[in-house]
Amino acid sequence: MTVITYREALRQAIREALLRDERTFVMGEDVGHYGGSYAVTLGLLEEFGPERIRDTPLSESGFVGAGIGAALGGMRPIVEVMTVNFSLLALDQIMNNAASLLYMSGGQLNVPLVIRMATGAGRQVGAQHSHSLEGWLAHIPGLRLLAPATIEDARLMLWPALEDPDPVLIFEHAMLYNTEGELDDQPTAVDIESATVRRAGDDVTLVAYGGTLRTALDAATQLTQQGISAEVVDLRCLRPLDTPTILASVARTHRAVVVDEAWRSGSLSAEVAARVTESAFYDLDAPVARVCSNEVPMPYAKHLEDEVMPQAADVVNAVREMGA
Amino acid sequence: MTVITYREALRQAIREALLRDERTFVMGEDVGHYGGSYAVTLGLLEEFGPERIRDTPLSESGFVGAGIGAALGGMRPIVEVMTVNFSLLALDQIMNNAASLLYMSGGQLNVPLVIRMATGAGRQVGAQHSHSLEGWLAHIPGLRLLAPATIEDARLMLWPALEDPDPVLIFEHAMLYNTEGELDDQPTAVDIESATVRRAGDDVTLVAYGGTLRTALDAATQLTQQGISAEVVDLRCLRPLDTPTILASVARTHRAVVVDEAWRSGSLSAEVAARVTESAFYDLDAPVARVCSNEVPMPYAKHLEDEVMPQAADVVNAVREMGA
Amino acid sequence: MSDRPAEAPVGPEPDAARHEHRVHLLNEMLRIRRFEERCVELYSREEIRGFLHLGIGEEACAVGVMEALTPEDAVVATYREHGHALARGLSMRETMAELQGKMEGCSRGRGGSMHLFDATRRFFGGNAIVAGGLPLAVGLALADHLQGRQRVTACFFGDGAVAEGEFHEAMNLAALWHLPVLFCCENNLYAMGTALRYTESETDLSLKASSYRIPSWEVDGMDVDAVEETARDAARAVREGGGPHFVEMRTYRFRSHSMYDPDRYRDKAEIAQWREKDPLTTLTARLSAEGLGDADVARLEAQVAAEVDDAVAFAEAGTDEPVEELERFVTSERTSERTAP
Amino acid sequence: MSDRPAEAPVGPEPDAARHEHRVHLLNEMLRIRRFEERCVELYSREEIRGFLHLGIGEEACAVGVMEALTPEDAVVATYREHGHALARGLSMRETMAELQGKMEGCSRGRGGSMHLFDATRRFFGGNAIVAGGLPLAVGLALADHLQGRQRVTACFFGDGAVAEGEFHEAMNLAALWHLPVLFCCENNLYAMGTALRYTESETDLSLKASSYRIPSWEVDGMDVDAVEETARDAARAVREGGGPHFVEMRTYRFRSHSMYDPDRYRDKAEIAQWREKDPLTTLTARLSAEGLGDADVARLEAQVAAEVDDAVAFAEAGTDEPVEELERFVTSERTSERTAP
Ligand SMILES: Cc1ncc(C[n+]2csc(CCOP(=O)(O)OP(=O)(O)O)c2C)c(N)n1
Ligand SMILES: Cc1ncc(C[n+]2csc(CCOP(=O)(O)OP(=O)(O)O)c2C)c(N)n1
Ligand SMILES: [Mg+2]
Ligand SMILES: [Mg+2]
Repeated sequence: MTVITYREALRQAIREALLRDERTFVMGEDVGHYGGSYAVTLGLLEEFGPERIRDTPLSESGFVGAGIGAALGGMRPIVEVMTVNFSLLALDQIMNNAASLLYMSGGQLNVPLVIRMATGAGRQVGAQHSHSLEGWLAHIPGLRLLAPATIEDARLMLWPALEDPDPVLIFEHAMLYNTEGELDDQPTAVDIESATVRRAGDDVTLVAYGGTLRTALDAATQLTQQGISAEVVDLRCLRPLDTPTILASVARTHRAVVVDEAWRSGSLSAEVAARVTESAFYDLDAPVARVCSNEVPMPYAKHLEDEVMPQAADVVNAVREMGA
Repeated sequence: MTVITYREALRQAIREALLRDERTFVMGEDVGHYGGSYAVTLGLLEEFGPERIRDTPLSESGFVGAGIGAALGGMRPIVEVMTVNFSLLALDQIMNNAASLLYMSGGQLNVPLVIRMATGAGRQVGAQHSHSLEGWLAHIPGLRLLAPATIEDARLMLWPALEDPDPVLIFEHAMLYNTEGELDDQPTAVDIESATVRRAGDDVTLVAYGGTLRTALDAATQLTQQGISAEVVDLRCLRPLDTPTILASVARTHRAVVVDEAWRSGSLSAEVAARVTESAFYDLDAPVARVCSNEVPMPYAKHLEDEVMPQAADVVNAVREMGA
Repeated sequence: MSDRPAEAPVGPEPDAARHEHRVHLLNEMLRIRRFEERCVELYSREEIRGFLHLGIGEEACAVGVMEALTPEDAVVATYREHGHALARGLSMRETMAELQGKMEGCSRGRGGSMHLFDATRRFFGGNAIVAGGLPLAVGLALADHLQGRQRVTACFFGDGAVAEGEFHEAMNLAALWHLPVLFCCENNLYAMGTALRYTESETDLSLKASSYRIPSWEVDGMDVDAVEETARDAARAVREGGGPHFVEMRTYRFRSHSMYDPDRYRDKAEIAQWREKDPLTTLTARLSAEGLGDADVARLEAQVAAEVDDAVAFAEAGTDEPVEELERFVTSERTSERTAP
Repeated sequence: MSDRPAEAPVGPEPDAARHEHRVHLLNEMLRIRRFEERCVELYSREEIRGFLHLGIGEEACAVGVMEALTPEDAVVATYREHGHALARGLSMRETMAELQGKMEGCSRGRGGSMHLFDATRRFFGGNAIVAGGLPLAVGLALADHLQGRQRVTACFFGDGAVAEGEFHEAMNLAALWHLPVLFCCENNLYAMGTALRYTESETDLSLKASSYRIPSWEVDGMDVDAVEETARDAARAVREGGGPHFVEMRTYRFRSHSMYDPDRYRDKAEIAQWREKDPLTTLTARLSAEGLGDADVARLEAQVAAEVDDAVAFAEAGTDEPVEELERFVTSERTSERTAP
């Protein structure tokens, strides 16, 4: 066991991929000379050179599209879109090409592309730099969306993502890069299909992903003190959603709270709530509750940002309100 | 009463706005010399000249952003993005500027902009031209989103949208342009806040909007023959959602089916289902059902496109399956 | 086969070969023309649906450029790509079946007119988003560059695409990274109903290329000989490591933008003037001067007509994809072999 | 006030006035410099948070251009815009309060460093999306054009923005419609950690402008006199109906991209070389030669220090926006008066 940061885990994963598969290369803004805006790719330019650690101009649509083309041409690109905020500029390429080419071509053209991006709020960087859009992007068929919330997932999700013949988007919550955790010295493998129970419990299911896993776990701890045993499900893969794992938990707890950093209306929390209700309506002791961000562009001031984002206390309140 | 098409209703509305408010102008691809790709603006160039009926280059992000700037500068632009498919290219401007400027500036800079676009499938134009994204875009705070589904709404929603001090997006379903209907010769006014009951009923609430209103109404007719009385609620305004109108209906019918042309996961149908369940859980005799499009990029072949899109028969089945 | 003096020795044999080659060009253009004319009929009979964009008048562009490419090269096109598909070697059968939404179509009937694909011929679409294909072409070329393959990616787009930000991003990336992209601009003076002068402050499109240090060439897009020559020169330069090149083909569509378009925005006289430059007429006249007889032309026409008839029969006999397969290929079938790039 | 010979008559009075004007320029640059230096301190004390991008070294650009504008003109800037805000007339108090997230801030504490706004001064931000402000500037200019107002919209952006598609779309729109936009490119040679040579195939940015038929000017962005003169000429041309103009200011940021940036990618020697061109030092030396004494400079410094102290005190005494008001201004308050554009 070694203690490493989420950032280091990501870097190890990228380095391993570059060593293992020569079709792999990294492309994005400031991935090379700067070392990555979150320092994830630091040192890789020196080790792998500018052909494989490729700094791009500020051209999100252009280089994401080029990543798709390179994937069509036999490469296994890892494209870094610095943050999900800038992915809006590349959304046409993501939806209309990456996600659609295989289907439109009748199965001929798969796009083995990985796009990594930072996501989420919490650093007081204001409305245009604090979006949580990964759950929203999970609307798009043809994509796989991953949200590694642990050091292990950060370390191990990349390789299966690169082995996936189809486009995979990986969302790294910006608040996680500095977090530390233990990792097996001989890391094995994770799947990129399943949700997982991060903490077992009996009275209520807290469904979280990415940046809200910590919030949900904290809430679960607080709830214990109040005699409530909460189970925490980490979605891990936002599309396709692993509904059975959620349902299995809810079948035992009869209550669910979804914790989602996105704006409430139209967030992934709505889809999770709708699915749970569709499949487990008669199991539920209370309607599925949602703890989400307030529907405002993110304000800069710290006390307001804290107010907007889901906090453990909000989750605890939601659980108590539903009478668990 | 005069019978006019949806297209004519839109044209009359635009013409009226141009006559009534000289700050209003129309800008978009092919709105002028071509007459609008759906012929909505046909003849307006001749009447109002190229300054007010302004053909743009293919630069969605550029001219949507210019619309925002013009609104900041005191104009009341009507920007036409030819179809919602191309709005992906302008999404950064829509989310990060149009929707956020007022809030980010602490209430100083409102953006009185109207953006019109065609949406939806049904014409065999394939995956890249058949998106139904309006419900998905309703995720974004700061915007008002309208889906005129009737001739009256097509005729009357534009003026209040222009009077709204904030950005309003209007989605015109491509299958509606040729539809005909009666319109008062002295059209009065509609509000752009409320959902409305298009058909009263007792046994089940069908929630629809835009292109699916017709589907829901057809389903209601078919259900009558089976002795089921369906109420049809037209959402009309997708953001902010008028939840009370939906809840009032469900409080009487105890059952709801949402009919949404978007891909099921993460569509507006999920939000409607989640809200209804949150507020009316103990009123519901069955979980809220959803009839949506299959989660595939839209295929060209007619039989497959029909299969993908929600049909009245699918709605009827959903109602029957929930035991209404 | 090159018509450049430096490489083609002068003499009777090469001339004959050259004549024969140009008859092949004529035949290719004729195939496209007659195929698309049949499409018009089928469209009015509602056997083809959706958007249908015809390249009638522009055949020399597709045919001329394709001559400069090898099977290993890649092609990226737009929604007005029937000609490019046929010239690239897709059969009329699979193309027509696609337009009729049949499973035997080159995209399984899922793509339709705007989304013709053929992985084996490295024909990467068919893209209905204006300028959406340009970044893909850059990426295909990047893959070749990274794998040390001396291939060219030819990317077709219209004058309208030049206003899109993606055009600019793609040009810069290709030039910055010195990638083997052949940018093929089919400048037909209109983007839908909007004339170039209403969409570009600088209508000399080759200047755009220069501002990225991309060598640019202009050519009469109504003259297949000229297009072929320029495309060969440009493709050779690209293939030999000269980085991206830009070819602007001045051309014209004789018909409206799509079948929906009433074509109100163009002058009748302008259309008539361009029709006089019909690339088929021009080439036929030149070949006649070299001895191609009316009977030869009639034979070509007959062959082409038979091929079109056969394609239509094939398409009409085609099958609908079973509804049960609707959700296949949203993602790859993990067990099956991956498609080779 | 213009320094062009044709307009400024020669003689002792004008010279004195000119000297005085340039002392004002020095004062403005000094205000920005000292303000931002204080920001560094406050950032390390965590009284300012989020991203903080400093323009230290680039003050001449903001100050020189603002001199060419009237209060009716509009300004659009980037996330590196403290200098632009102060030079445009926002008070240090409201700017500092904004950086500290206080309700007395120019954006109510909601914007922070990257989102300074002031509707009354027609300062339209503050935009954290690279190139995101350019289309807004085009639209503001379009509004002026449509309303027949002889105003200029000055739009600031960095060298990195030039690679974005939006830059291209905005340039083309402005030129095509002959709109009164003054494009002000602050070319500091780096976009974050990526040098211009890694982002543009053609690093002469004025050629981009030419490919849209936009007249372009280059100027030493470290020399406030030169910037002012060029900006005045360009703004005059724009105001007089000459359509958009493009000014490239060659400048340099002395500090890292943001407070997070360890600045690994620049050569120490390069930084040192540029520091020798410090716009404050240069102008101070020139003014000293004209008689500005050390005591005068000390007086300026003291005034500025007092202003900064006052601003910090104001900000620290400021209030947090009540949490109850969190959802205000997501949409407009319908009853209240609309904000004048
Ligand atoms: C991004 C985008 N915007 C708008 C459209 C609608 N549209 C389809 S073709 C076209 C004109 C394109 O003109 P050009 O690039 O010159 O190609 P041409 O049709 O002349 O071959 C337009 C506006 C689109 N398909 N994609
Ligand atoms: C669309 C977008 N992509 C990426 C970023 C991240 N980013 C912020 S500033 C910056 C560099 C911009 O450089 P330049 O335009 O030269 O301005 P400078 O910072 O040098 O003043 C980058 C990449 C962003 N804010 N917006
Ligand atoms: Mg064209
Ligand atoms: Mg820079």
